[in-house]
Amino acid sequence: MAVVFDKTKGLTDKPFHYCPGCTHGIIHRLVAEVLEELDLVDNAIGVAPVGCAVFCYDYFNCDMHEAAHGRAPAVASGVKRVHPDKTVFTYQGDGDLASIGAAEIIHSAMRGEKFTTIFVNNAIYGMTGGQMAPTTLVGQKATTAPLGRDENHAGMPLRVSEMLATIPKAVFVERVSVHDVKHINQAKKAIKKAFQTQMEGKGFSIVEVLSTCPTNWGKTPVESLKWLQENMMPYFPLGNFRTPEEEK
Amino acid sequence: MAVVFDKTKGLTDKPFHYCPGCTHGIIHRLVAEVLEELDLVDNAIGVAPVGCAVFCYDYFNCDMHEAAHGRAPAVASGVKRVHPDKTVFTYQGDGDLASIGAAEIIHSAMRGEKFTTIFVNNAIYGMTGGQMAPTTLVGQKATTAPLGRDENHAGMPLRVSEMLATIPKAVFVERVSVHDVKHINQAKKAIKKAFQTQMEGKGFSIVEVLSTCPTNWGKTPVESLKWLQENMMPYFPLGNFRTPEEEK
Amino acid sequence: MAGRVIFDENKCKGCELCTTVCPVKIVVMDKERINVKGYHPATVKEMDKCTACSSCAKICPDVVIKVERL
Amino acid sequence: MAGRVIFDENKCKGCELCTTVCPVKIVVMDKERINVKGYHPATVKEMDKCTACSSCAKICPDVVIKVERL
Amino acid sequence: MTHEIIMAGFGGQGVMAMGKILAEAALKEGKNVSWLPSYGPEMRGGTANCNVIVSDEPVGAPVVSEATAALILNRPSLDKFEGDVIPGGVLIINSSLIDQKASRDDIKVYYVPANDIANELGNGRIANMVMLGAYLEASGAAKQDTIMEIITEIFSGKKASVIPVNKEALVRGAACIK
Amino acid sequence: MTHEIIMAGFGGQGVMAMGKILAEAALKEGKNVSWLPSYGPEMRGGTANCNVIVSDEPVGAPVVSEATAALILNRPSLDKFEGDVIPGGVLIINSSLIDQKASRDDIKVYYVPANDIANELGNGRIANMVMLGAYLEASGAAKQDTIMEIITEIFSGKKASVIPVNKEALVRGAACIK
Amino acid sequence: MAKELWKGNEAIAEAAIKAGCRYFFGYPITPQNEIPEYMSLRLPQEGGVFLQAESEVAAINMVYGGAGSGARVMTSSSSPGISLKAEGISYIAGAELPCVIVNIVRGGPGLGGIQPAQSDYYQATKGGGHGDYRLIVIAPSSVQEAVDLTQEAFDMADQYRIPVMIMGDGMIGQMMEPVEFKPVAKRVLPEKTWATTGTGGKRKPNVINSLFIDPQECENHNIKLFKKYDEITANETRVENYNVEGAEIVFVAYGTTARIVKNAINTLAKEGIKAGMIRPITLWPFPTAAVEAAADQASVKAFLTVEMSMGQMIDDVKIAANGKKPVHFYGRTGGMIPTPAAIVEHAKKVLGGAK
Amino acid sequence: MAKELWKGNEAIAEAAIKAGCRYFFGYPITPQNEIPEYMSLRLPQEGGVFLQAESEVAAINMVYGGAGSGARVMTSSSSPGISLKAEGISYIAGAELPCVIVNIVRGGPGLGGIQPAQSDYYQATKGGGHGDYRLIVIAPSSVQEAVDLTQEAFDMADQYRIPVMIMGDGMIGQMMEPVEFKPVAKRVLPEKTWATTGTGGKRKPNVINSLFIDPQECENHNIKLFKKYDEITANETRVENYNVEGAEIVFVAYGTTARIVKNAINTLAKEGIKAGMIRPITLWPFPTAAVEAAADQASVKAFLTVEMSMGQMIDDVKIAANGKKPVHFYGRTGGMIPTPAAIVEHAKKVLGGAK
Ligand SMILES: Cc1ncc(C[n+]2csc(CCOP(=O)(O)OP(=O)(O)O)c2C)c(N)n1
Ligand SMILES: Cc1ncc(C[n+]2csc(CCOP(=O)(O)OP(=O)(O)O)c2C)c(N)n1
Ligand code: SF4
Ligand code: SF4
Ligand code: SF4
Ligand code: SF4
Ligand code: SF4
Ligand code: SF4
Ligand SMILES: [Mg+2]
Ligand SMILES: [Mg+2]
Repeated sequence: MAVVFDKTKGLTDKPFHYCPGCTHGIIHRLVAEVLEELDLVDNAIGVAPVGCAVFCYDYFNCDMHEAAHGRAPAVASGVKRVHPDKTVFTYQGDGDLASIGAAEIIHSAMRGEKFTTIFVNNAIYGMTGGQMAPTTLVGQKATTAPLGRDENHAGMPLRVSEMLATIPKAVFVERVSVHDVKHINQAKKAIKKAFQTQMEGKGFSIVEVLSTCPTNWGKTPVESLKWLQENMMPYFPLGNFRTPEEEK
Repeated sequence: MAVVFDKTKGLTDKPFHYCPGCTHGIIHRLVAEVLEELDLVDNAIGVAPVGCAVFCYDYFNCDMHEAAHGRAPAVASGVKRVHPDKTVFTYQGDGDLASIGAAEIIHSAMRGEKFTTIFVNNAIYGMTGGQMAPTTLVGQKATTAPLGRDENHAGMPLRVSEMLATIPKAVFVERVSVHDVKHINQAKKAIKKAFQTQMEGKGFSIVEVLSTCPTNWGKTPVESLKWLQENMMPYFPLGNFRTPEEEK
Repeated sequence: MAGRVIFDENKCKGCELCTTVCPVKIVVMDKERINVKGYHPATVKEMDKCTACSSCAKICPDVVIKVERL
Repeated sequence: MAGRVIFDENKCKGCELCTTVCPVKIVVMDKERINVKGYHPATVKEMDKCTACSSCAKICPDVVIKVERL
Repeated sequence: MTHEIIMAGFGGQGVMAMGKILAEAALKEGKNVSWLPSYGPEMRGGTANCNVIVSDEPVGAPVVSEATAALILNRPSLDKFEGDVIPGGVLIINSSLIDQKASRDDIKVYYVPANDIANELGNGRIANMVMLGAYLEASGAAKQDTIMEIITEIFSGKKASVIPVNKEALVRGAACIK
Repeated sequence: MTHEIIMAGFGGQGVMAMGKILAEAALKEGKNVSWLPSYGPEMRGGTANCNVIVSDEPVGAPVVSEATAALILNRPSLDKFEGDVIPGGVLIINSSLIDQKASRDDIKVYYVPANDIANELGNGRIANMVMLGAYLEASGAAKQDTIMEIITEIFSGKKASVIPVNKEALVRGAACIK
Repeated sequence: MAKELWKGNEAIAEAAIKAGCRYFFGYPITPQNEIPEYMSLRLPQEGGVFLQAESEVAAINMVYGGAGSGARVMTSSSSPGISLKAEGISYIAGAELPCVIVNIVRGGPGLGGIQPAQSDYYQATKGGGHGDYRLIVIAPSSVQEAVDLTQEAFDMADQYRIPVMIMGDGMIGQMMEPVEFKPVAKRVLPEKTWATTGTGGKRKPNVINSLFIDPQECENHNIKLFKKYDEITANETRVENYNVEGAEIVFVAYGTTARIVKNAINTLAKEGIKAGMIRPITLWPFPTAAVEAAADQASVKAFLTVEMSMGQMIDDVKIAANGKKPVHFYGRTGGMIPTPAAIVEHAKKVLGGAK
Repeated sequence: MAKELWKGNEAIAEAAIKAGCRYFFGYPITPQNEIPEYMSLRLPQEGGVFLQAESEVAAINMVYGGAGSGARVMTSSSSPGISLKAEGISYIAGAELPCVIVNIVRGGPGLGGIQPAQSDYYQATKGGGHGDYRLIVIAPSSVQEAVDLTQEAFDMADQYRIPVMIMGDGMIGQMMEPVEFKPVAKRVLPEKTWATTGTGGKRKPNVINSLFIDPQECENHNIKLFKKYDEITANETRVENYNVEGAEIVFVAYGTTARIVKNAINTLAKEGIKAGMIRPITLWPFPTAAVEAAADQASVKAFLTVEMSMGQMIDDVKIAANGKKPVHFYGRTGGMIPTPAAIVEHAKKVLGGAK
């Protein structure tokens, strides 16, 4: 008898507080598994966002900081500059990273800060109850876009990976999804690559993960996976935008 | 006898406070001339930055706001939403726009705010005495990069136009220079096009203007024009990145 | 390749994601029971069909499922 | 196409940019004089050569120069 | 007379709505009222509770720390709020989901199988109305008729079909108080 | 004895450096000193000025509002600072660039053609040292020798060749005071 | 109009609309989200604009732009978000722009918690931002009062060209109470001739600005601001005195806390202890005179300041009491809410000790 | 070591390095640019890191990261930049991280001016940010004192896990004075067992955090913070008394203003008027006891607070004087600097009126 799947030691025993079916949990697990597989758990310092993942400092089994909303990249820059030999990562939502924290992520990328960002794009502000995010799709309803996002009023969703890919020192940029097992496997690969890029000292690395928010999308968890695939993926195409290999 | 060149009515009579040979003055004049030629002076509301151009509220002959450092795009958004029929513009330096105000410019672009930004990139913090800007070139000395910008420490310069061009509602994006008369003429054309784009309600428009800072570059004004051409232009290539025509 | 899955039942939130990915469709919701959290937990009815593919475990957001190969 | 340029001399900051763009090279710095700002102002020595091309005016950062066509 | 009520349960059990309906009805009857929800991340799938005050006097603090009644729809809430009821106060327990008994003997305790009754009535989501019906009967904080007026306003139009079953829920709840 | 000095001119005339050299020299002579620059956007191409205090007592306020002396290198500074000199104080005017005369008669005024002397000495940038030489002579705030020690420290190494001309500038400036 | 049940946040938003507010710039944060959410639905219906900003920093600067353009503009946030607005608020005060800022306070410091608190009193009244400036700070203690004062806040802002802050704790924002929307007393308001509306070729350019590079001008500007502040202090100080006459102990409390204190006062009365309360309605200008008068009152043995903080308003109470009577403190913080019983107990202790 | 002339800003930077500061995160702003500029050259020489942040907001959050990682970290700015750091400072205080923040104050509000001012007293001592928290605020009045106290500030920060602010006006930052770098008295400092350094598999994870979602926990945390603040008040309050004994009038002034007041006191002495001064060196904890003692002193007729502001510290003086003696105010603001002559004149007026 062999255990083929068990909870990674990269996670603590604390149960997640997320809503039923919220894919934040999957993404947590992938990050933690990668840390374990690369033998980085004891060496890692993570930075939690303000957003539904705020309590992730209780879940990742490593040293953690709880950063102010949007400022995780600045906090991570401070941490990494003090501990250049440690593995540093931020875990951030789309409100956190793409809205209030847009300057911080861009400048961390510009400076080529050697940390890894896990960017959870669920096209909504989860924690505060479903307000419009910069990534909310045109027509998608939100509590602050009650008739759906109107592109003439609020513009079109920000494609963060494409934007960051214009920055030379953002050496690893990939968008993945977790809406089915195949994509979950691919997501894990990207996350692993991102951490490896960091450890090789090559520059800034980020993985954008398309994620669900059943609660604020007003859908069941299963419907949400489908909605992600059918609505988010066309606008936020999956793929690798930057990889260190191309630098050579 | 015909007057072929005279001070535009888009400018007040107040002499500029800029250092000798600083091309901020040229850029001011171009903006003011465009306003006059498009008959927009009486209709315009400008937003001054914090930077050497802080006093431009005294120079442009129209209603003006003095914004907090980096926040001109937010101020302009507020102004334009209240006065959608007026011509609104921001005038910002590279510290102002690309560093502290990165989130504001990106989000104004994302929302497709219908104002025009004149972005003066002189690769330095002028007003505060020559500190490193996000646009400072690798190897270029600055008072906070005394040995020259080190790309392994501070990353590589941010190419703002290229970055903004990834945003759908940034419908007009062009980079120009004012280091000689030919380029000055081209710069004026781009500025005019940007204001026309605004007035046609098409979305956000920005003109990035490469500019000199003889004082903090430690060069004569004439040397500065040459340095701009030889050092800035290769890294910041001139050209149009987005134009509303391509939308159709 | 027979397998076995073990549910840490009280952590289950009844989201049903695991039920959609099982290649042999043996993961179902137990509508009879309610766990301490107040949810109907997921369960496996015909364990002998399990291939230990781990799909259910991989998609479970709450790390409820452990998979063994027998 | 004869032209004439008029300098609003006390606004001149002596930056010399205008001297670099004149196609007929008639714009020079007046090293003899100092204006109220404390700078040697730019001036034109052989006005009759001026083509009214406006180049000097266009590059002047301080809007010192007015150009007329005669 | 002042009624200070705590209502608590899982998110999704209609605790907040139940409180609002009571407050609306009491207002209609000319009382002073306040309704104060708990809020926070625990609202999503976790527990939810609200405080309602119904009084002849102007309402002082909107927070209920000494409750004249508590309506408890799930187990964790029983542990949390049982102690807040004043001696002689009313505690109504949703016995469909809570097998535990109250530990106090200085208060009036009623066990109402609210979910079972709601299921019997063919609408699992009106367990809250069963609880409310029981509470009205036990306290007289508002009249059943006024509650029905409010419900009728809320479900005007397309949803009007659910009005009768709400009425039944109130009645069945009231019947549990004896 | 307390010397409170204002030094003012265009940016680039070496006003700040002149002040620092005096302060350094006085410190070397065991005095209490402070040096306070004006700062701001006007520094770039505009006017520049600094306050130096040299005293046997601990220095109180570093701001000079009642100057024992003013060293004025350009015209706008004359207008700005003439009034700040105390009666009996010293006003030294760079007559090379300022054709205006002082308007007060309750102070000692010296006209020093600092730029002309500097140009004569073949180094237009040492007009400040000419002014300083004059001031030292007029006030005794520090010894010429100590100033030269400081200058020698500053221009050690490659730039040592400019030391003698600085000395000459001080001497020529001193000669203007009679 | 009959009274209707309104949630505090939504009532504040509707009151703003009734007061002519047509522009709202904000960023989500608990426990005030109902304000932007309500505005996002209602403002377009009124021909106005709701714009979700990318951050609180952007939001307050949008307010600067909108207010400088002559419109009635509002923003709202909660504690950490208000901190981010500090620079912008200082700019708005410096440029003398009228606007209304809502702070639905939660526990701090840092991320703190999301439950009700009053620990932003210092920040609101002493300047979260840099420099010498003031806001009018209004602290309603019921949803009805929040509605009335929000409407008036826009008039105050316009009359004095000053930012007005409505400060409530999480309870004020979240609770529902009966509300009637009443028209506010008309004020004679100055025309906004200073606003940027485009010159239309008919006037000199208007400039919205807080920069005075010449220090003498900067000082003059400050002195001008403070003349205005004196005028506001004279005209707009609001306070409720409750049972102060003959009271042995005078509570000072504001907002929801004042309601809890009222319960305590009633309990004390039943026990034969005469207690009263001074309830500042404007936190700035602070009702110094009311406290002074109570301090001079023979019956009064002591003040007891009750706050949902570690003690902030107590400074202003002490300054006003000026040593005439002792000033005590009872507080809960971090989202904890004082109970009437605990207040009663503390008051008795004070009176025991004050003898 | 002989004294050398140092510019205030550079001296502060060098003092920080001497105190073991190896990480500086900042953003340019006048009049403190020499601090980041000096650091950018010197820190790499010492194996440290200077990083120019994209903004003050980013800078203070880098400080959070660096301080949480166990390093000695500093940032510096001037008034508007400090406003932008308000949220971050509240977080740092909440998470109990040691660090040093320099504010070289300029005139406000808004963009204001760039000349010296003291109008950020409120912001520094009463919390620019939200929530109940305090910083230690140190106000040196000479470059030498700035150097000594900057060195000590890092120790204080580490001892109490608290952010320490060095507050100077533009003059302190810009002027040159003779300085000697002396070693500071060694303190027994606790080990930073709470810092994030990677668990190394040897301990439970450390979490740097200011979130306490349960209000009772949040309150407990606040109470814990305030116990610490009481301890700091007991141990670290610093004040200079100058000629207070026998004084008729006691000035209260800090920083450069105190030096100007000393000139005024000397002038008054020549005219036969006995004046003294209380100079708070720590603005928080404020030297309440010193003011109380002076208020109890028979010779003292009045206090005269002198500030480069419209009057902010005067609140703390009034609270301490507690009505025993009148508290007067003289101030200049917006970058204007009071002259000794004007202070003398005002003091005479006060004494005339105080009879
Ligand atoms: C300065 C500040 N502004 C706003 C908030 C409120 N807030 C908390 S989480 C959040 C947004 C969360 O959305 P996102 O980052 O997309 O994360 P998600 O919850 O969707 O995972 C906001 C606005 C805050 N805590 N601090
Ligand atoms: C919040 C804030 N931070 C910093 C400053 C100081 N500051 C003034 S101008 C400036 C940078 C100016 O550089 P840039 O925007 O490139 O304009 P330039 O002067 O080069 O034209 C800075 C940092 C400020 N005034 N406010
Ligand atoms: S609110 Fe949305 S993002 Fe947050 S935990 Fe729930 S489902 Fe996940
Ligand atoms: S400092 Fe540079 S950018 Fe500023 S006015 Fe001078 S030359 Fe121009
Ligand atoms: S491991 Fe695979 S086969 Fe077994 S239950 Fe899970 S999904 Fe089904
Ligand atoms: S995926 Fe996990 S939480 Fe969801 S139903 Fe299955 S076992 Fe339960
Ligand atoms: S107008 Fe043309 S030709 Fe005439 S002086 Fe100017 S540059 Fe020369
Ligand atoms: S370009 Fe203008 S300012 Fe420069 S020298 Fe010529 S005239 Fe003078
Ligand atoms: Mg999100
Ligand atoms: Mg620049």
